[in-house]
Amino acid sequence: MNATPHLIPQQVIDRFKEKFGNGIRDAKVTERGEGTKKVKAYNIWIRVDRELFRPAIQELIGIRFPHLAVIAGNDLGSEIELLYIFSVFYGQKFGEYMVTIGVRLPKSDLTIPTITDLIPGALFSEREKQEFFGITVIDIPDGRRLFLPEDFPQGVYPWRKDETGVPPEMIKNLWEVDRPSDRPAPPVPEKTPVAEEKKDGGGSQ
Amino acid sequence: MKIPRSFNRSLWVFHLNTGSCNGCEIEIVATITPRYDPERFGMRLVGSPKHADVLLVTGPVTKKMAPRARRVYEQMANPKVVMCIGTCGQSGGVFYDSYNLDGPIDQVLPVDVYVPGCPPRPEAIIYGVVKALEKLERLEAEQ
Amino acid sequence: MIPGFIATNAPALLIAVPLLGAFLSPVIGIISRDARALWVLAIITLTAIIGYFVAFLVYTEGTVLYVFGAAETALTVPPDSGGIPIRIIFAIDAMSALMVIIAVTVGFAVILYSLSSDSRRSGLEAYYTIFLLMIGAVLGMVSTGDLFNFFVFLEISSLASAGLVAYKVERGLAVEAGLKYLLVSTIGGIFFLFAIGILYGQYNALNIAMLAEVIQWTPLDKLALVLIIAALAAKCGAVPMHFWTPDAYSMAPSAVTAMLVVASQASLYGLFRICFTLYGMTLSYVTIGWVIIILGLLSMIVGVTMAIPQKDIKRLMAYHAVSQTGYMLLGVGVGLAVLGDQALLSSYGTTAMEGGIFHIFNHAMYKGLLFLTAGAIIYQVGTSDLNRMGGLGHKMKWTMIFFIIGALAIAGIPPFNGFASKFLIYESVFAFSPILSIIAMVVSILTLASFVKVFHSVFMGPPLPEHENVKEAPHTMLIGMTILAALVIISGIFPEFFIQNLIAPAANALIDQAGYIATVLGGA
Amino acid sequence: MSAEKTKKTVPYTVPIGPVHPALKEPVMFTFGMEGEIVRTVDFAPGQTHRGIEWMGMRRNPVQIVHLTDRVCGICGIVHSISFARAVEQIVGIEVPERADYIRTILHELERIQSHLLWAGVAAHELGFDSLFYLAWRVREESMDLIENLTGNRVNYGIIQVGGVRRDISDEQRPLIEKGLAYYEGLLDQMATLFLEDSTIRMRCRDHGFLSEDDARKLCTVGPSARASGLNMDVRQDYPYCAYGDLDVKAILPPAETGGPRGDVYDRIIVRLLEIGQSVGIIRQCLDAMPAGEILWEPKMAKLLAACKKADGEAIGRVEAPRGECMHYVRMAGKEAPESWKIKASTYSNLMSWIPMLQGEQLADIPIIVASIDPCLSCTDRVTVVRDGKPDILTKEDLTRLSREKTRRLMQ
Amino acid sequence: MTPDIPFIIIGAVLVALFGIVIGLFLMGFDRIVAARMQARIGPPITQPFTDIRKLFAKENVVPENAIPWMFNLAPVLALASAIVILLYLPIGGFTPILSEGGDLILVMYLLTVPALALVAGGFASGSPYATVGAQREMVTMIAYEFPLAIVIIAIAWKLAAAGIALPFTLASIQANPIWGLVGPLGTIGLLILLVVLLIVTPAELSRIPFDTPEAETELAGGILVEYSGKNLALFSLTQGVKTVAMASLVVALFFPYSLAAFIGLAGISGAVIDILFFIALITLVAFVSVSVVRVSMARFRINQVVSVYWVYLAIAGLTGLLLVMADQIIGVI
Amino acid sequence: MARLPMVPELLKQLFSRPATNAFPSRHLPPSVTGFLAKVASGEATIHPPVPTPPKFRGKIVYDREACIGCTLCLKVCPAHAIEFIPETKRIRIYITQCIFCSQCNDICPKDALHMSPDFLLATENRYAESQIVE
Ligand code: SF4
Ligand code: SF4
Ligand code: SF4
Ligand code: SF4
Ligand code: SF4
Ligand code: SF4
Ligand code: SF4
Ligand code: SF4
Repeated sequence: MNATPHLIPQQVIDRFKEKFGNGIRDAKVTERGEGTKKVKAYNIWIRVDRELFRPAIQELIGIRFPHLAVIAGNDLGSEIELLYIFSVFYGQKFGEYMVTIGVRLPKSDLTIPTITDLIPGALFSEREKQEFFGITVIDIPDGRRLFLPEDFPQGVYPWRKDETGVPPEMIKNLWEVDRPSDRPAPPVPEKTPVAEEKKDGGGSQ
Repeated sequence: MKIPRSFNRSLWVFHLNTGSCNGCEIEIVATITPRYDPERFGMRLVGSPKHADVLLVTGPVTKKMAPRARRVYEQMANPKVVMCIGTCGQSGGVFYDSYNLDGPIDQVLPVDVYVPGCPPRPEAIIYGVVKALEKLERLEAEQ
Repeated sequence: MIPGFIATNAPALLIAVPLLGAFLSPVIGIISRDARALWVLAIITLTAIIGYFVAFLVYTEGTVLYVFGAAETALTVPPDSGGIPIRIIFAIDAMSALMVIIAVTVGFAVILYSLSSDSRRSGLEAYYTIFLLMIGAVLGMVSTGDLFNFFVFLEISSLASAGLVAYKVERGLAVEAGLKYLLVSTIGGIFFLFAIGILYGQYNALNIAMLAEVIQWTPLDKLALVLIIAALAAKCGAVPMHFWTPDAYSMAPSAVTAMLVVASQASLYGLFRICFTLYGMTLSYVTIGWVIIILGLLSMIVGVTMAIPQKDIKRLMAYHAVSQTGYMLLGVGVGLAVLGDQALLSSYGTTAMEGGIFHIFNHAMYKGLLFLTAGAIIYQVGTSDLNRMGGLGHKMKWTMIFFIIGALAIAGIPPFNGFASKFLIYESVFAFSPILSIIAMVVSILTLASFVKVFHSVFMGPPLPEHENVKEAPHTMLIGMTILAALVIISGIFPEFFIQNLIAPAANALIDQAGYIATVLGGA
Repeated sequence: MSAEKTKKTVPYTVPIGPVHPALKEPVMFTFGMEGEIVRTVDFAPGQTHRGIEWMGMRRNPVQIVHLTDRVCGICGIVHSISFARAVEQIVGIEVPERADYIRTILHELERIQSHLLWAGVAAHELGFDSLFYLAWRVREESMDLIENLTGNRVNYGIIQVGGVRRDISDEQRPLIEKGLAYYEGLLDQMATLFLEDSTIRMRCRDHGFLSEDDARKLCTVGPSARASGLNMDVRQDYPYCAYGDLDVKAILPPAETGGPRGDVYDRIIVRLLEIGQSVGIIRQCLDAMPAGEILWEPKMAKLLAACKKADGEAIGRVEAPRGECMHYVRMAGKEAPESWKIKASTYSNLMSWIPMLQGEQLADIPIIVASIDPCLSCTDRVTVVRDGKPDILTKEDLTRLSREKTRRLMQ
Repeated sequence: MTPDIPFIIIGAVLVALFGIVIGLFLMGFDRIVAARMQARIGPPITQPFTDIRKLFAKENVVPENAIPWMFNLAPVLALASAIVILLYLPIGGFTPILSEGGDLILVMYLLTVPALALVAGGFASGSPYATVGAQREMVTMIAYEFPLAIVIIAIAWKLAAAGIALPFTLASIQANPIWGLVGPLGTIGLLILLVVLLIVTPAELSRIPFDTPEAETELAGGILVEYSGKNLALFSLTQGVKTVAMASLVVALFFPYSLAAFIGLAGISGAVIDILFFIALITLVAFVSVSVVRVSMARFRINQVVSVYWVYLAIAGLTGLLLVMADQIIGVI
Repeated sequence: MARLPMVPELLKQLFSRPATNAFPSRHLPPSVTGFLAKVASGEATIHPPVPTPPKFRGKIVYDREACIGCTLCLKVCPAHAIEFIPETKRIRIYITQCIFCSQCNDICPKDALHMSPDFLLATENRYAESQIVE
């Protein structure tokens, strides 16, 4: 598994570009330093063509077996973008990068192959994407719901921004329940500057 | 059902999480630890609703948990008391507009005492018990 | 006149009534099934009354002797002799009387029970005939004072038992079990006959008392004893010759199984009788005592460990029967082992024997009861597979209560009778060797565990849909069970009464070889 | 003796509420049992799903910070830090250095509190209530400290986008010192009580085994992963807050305790050692803490305005007591974020239950379940499956992959 | 000596009261001591009494799948049988009410009866937890019965070997304190046996670390999950009475001493002193083998319970037995 | 050999003072109502709870007079606990809705909102007077 020595972030991107050429739609490195020394942490963002999705992940595994943090997603209107967020090179002091591999799926064809054969731990995230975005993960070993109740309405996907999102009738405003609506407004005293003294409040005990 | 005199002094507690953030659970557990020790008042956490006199409910009642909360309540032998611990169980708290909630708890179970706080301190929970005892004593005096 | 006749000839009638009943029952059966049922019931009732009467005589007046063909008694040809003129001497001492009581009691309960349990079967003519034959043979075994007669009755009971085991002919397994049983019996019989031959060749006598008087403890005698022990231990199902029991017990109809238990005990009786009365002080009692103790320990341990994993309710009970036989062997074996030391004998030997003998009685009661409950369950559910039962407690309340009584008794839980006898064993054999008591106690608790498991899988749990139509067992079955259950409880709560009046005399009868010889020979 | 009995048990579902150190979210487990041995494992989380991300997409960042506090009451701060850091990166906020240090201090206090909490729960699951009481009594010290620093024991509410809401004053420093000294004095004792107790060792050693390879493949994080020998710890691997300035090394079960074996016992070791490590980190922070502002923008209205203008995406990531916690946020010029994905640490660890539990005994389920320190430890209800009843077994939740793997493990 | 029936009845009622009150007292004591050891204040000592009163006043729910008559009968049987045990035990130096039967083996087997009632109740409640709990209770019972048998037999053997008649009756044991009969080797053996018995006690009483049948974390109350109200109260009373019985057994076997005789008091005051002394002794036993043990270790897994008893304690017990026997033989030589 | 390091620790604790803070009283008084009445009349005292730290966030207090009705607090309140009363241009806070985050305190331009140390808030009615601050 330790096939490849430690690379710098740009080298990771280069490797992808080299291998997939124009299939890489967009690739960038962002960095952030905090604390007094501002030691940099790097995030690599790679967006690939849909066909290159599995090869890209295999390529990443070829670099170093990554840790899959989660699969995030964005509803971009006509497309849904899935972001497979990994980290590689952990175990080395400040040597780890986040690698986010993004892929866009048109809403007309929301399918994506599973990666559980490569990374079994992806199962949860894939199940979650199925129920929250209405994506179909092909060959998923277990396609049941994960978080949503069994009687959750079919065809409602909470994270979609379109008409398949959560309809307003499903929202229960708990704060409204039993709240008295006819409570008289307390009198407002005339503006007097005396109020200053109450400033620190003070509890009863 | 008549409330026996000994009831107040031997409250056995069953705790039910209906979707809380765990904050209140921790404080409930903290309440039973040595620093607060409600066993002084004869209170005990028990593992089966059948044994319990008091149901402590936390959380804003997710759709999955609502029927279960009712079931647990039904399993408890009479007389019984329900205490709602934490803001989100009383009114939704931060979760006031979610799509997966059936709460607040008093929509599902008859609540006797509310303990506001997010989460309430252990002593606030104990004070809730004091309130519950007051209510019980009042009911006893009435019967 | 009639009562007088019965009184004088009671021992003969004890055998004659069931045998006569046996042969006539097919004839009566031609009239109607009910008539036959009544007939069988009448016969067994009569037998029971006679049995109790004989026992009463023995306990009040001492050993009863009855010589067939002797001048003072009527010269009836013994119906079992098949015309061969053998002079038969019945010598019924307290030990025999106890066995008679056991046999008639269980026999009565079992016949009552089987009136409905087996009423659904065909071929009942033969069934009751063989059944009564078996009871008669068992009574003969325990009453006779003659080795050859013992052998003859043993064979009759074996054949009858084999027939009954194989009774459910529609089940191939049952036939196999019957054959197995027959094989064991035949080999046992040959051994036994061989031993008789040896003894007869040497001493020219077959009467036990006579033999006892003259026996020497020659190598040939030793061989004879070994053969007899082997034969009878096999017949009573002691480890390592126990392998036939599970098959036979589980395949036979339950009522028969209960009776088989008694038949096995009759063999056990024979074993004790021969060890104590025939050989008595001549044999090297310590060695033979230990042999019997070890047979007992093996039976206890192997029986219970084999029982625990069983999935068939009757096989399981059969293994427990093996294990319980171990207790009897243990108790009596310890008595035998200290036979020569009067001090030890009186400090614990006798108690141990009383325990063993009491256990024979108790075992017949509770084991009989257990097999009857098992029969009732199988009768209602149609399977003996534990895994396919469950939730019957909702429907078969009384059967369950009887089962609980039997199970607690076999596990030796107070206040049931199994405890009373085991108690005597624990409290005596420990002085012989503490480890024996400990093992006996542990086996007991394992027995308990095993029965709790059965209890759970049969009666507990939610009612199963496939047993929706299950009902409580029919009344006659329940009455049969009630009789045994009542005895289990009574003898458990008032063990003193039983020990003083039945068991202790029996134990003393076994120990008192000289007395036996004197009575028999003096009376003959 | 019980094999066929359990088989006979009709599948019931009995809710046993999160009675106790439950403190956790209910999960529904379904175990296929063979006697007392677990053969198959199925579990369904989500009993308490409240749709937090969805609600967040309707609120502004200042409100969301308080929502993130309540993603979970156990790690009250890691979600807020993760979320705040993500937003800060999108908006381009430079967090004051002092705020980074305060965040770090609270982050580590939380770890102390959380690990002690876990230790107590684990002890409770083992039926060792005295130890549970002891751990929680000791924990109260950190709770007091946290309450003193933040104003609440559980939901700290101290993080704000752009910094922290409360400074650590000079009067508070001695309190922190005192707390640290208290823990330093206790650590050895805690280690003895947990690690040298024969009954604990008996129950934990070589149970709930998770191999390093399984840990990697199932995306396990945090102490659970480290106990299996995976050298990963965000604080060591990926600098954030003040950790870039500090000396932090991932703690693996040391060789003298038998090296990483990946069992429950190792998970105890890792967590206990991490308490000590946290004490050390807080000390480093107190020493190195720079003076200065604690908020990038104290006026909330201005902050909200800045957020509203921002457009972009970022990841905020921290090492929570249970492992990596990560938030992905995308803002698109609106008040509320466009997308928000929370990855809590337990989310990554749940799947490791499957290999851990298979082949173990019924009695070990609670401690193994608790050993990953889930926020849903309580076996909310256990369904005992009648063995061989296919309709339940085919529905089982196990992935084909993990099943195969476990079979391999069990051979 | 045949005590007349009224005497037996009055005695039995007194003993039952004693057992229940002292049992509840011991439970309260245990809870306080455990609380103090865990640095808590703990409940008032009267707490168990209050709990019982409350439970009696509460509703009694019979679950759907239960076999009602058995479900309701089991607790009564359990308590009754537990009280019966007490009738056979010497309390405070008095001969047991049913003294002619006052026999160790009988007591040992009687001790299983409340447990069996509990098992039956567990099965009868028809819940899977209760069922698993009941099975475990059985396994536990098998486990501890072995060492218990060893201890009892060892002591009886010693008495018998010392030429004391009726070695199993508690009266003889009471009259001949066992420590006085042995030499140094035997003392070591007896100490081992005492420890074995003290470790058997928590299992007999289903307390941690042998509380697998009730394991709260695994089985949510195990056997007792479905019980409520009066039935639950009866089971807790049983638990209390059993505690008294087990502690009395330990005291009777190993500390059959009378303080009154020692300080030369007789009559009523002597009896009072003896009873108090006896209560002090059983409290001490309960403290050591229940309270201290239960707070200081983790629960065992059920297979560990079996191995602990059948292997470690059995070996220990047999060693004790051998030592006692060796001591006797050396003594004779 | 079995090691039980907990035993000495427990015995030590047995003989030291319990760590329990006896709020509100060591054991239950015979009558809670009576006890509270006595406390009110000064005959008995409540054992105080563990003290709250200075920055503790308890029940909110509102200075109606200082408020200008700018509704900024509504905007940041994460729990929808604040209600605007249009007639008087003031606000109303529901305590059983408030999560005690003090975010409104931070934003209020007039410093009209504060967190008190009062945290013993249990109630039988969540819209009781004590649970509404206005
Ligand atoms: S009230 Fe607050 S702390 Fe308690 S569960 Fe609800 S959100 Fe969590
Ligand atoms: S297993 Fe869960 S419900 Fe049971 S005691 Fe433990 S935390 Fe509580
Ligand atoms: S984090 Fe995921 S599972 Fe948890 S509440 Fe939010 S949406 Fe639901
Ligand atoms: S897993 Fe953790 S973060 Fe997710 S809902 Fe449960 S408690 Fe909250
Ligand atoms: S306008 Fe005034 S009140 Fe509003 S944010 Fe600016 S300074 Fe604060
Ligand atoms: S992993 Fe658990 S404890 Fe941590 S933040 Fe999530 S819910 Fe809380
Ligand atoms: S404290 Fe927080 S929750 Fe309460 S009213 Fe203010 S902003 Fe709203
Ligand atoms: S922010 Fe302050 S001034 Fe504005 S409405 Fe709220 S309380 Fe009043």
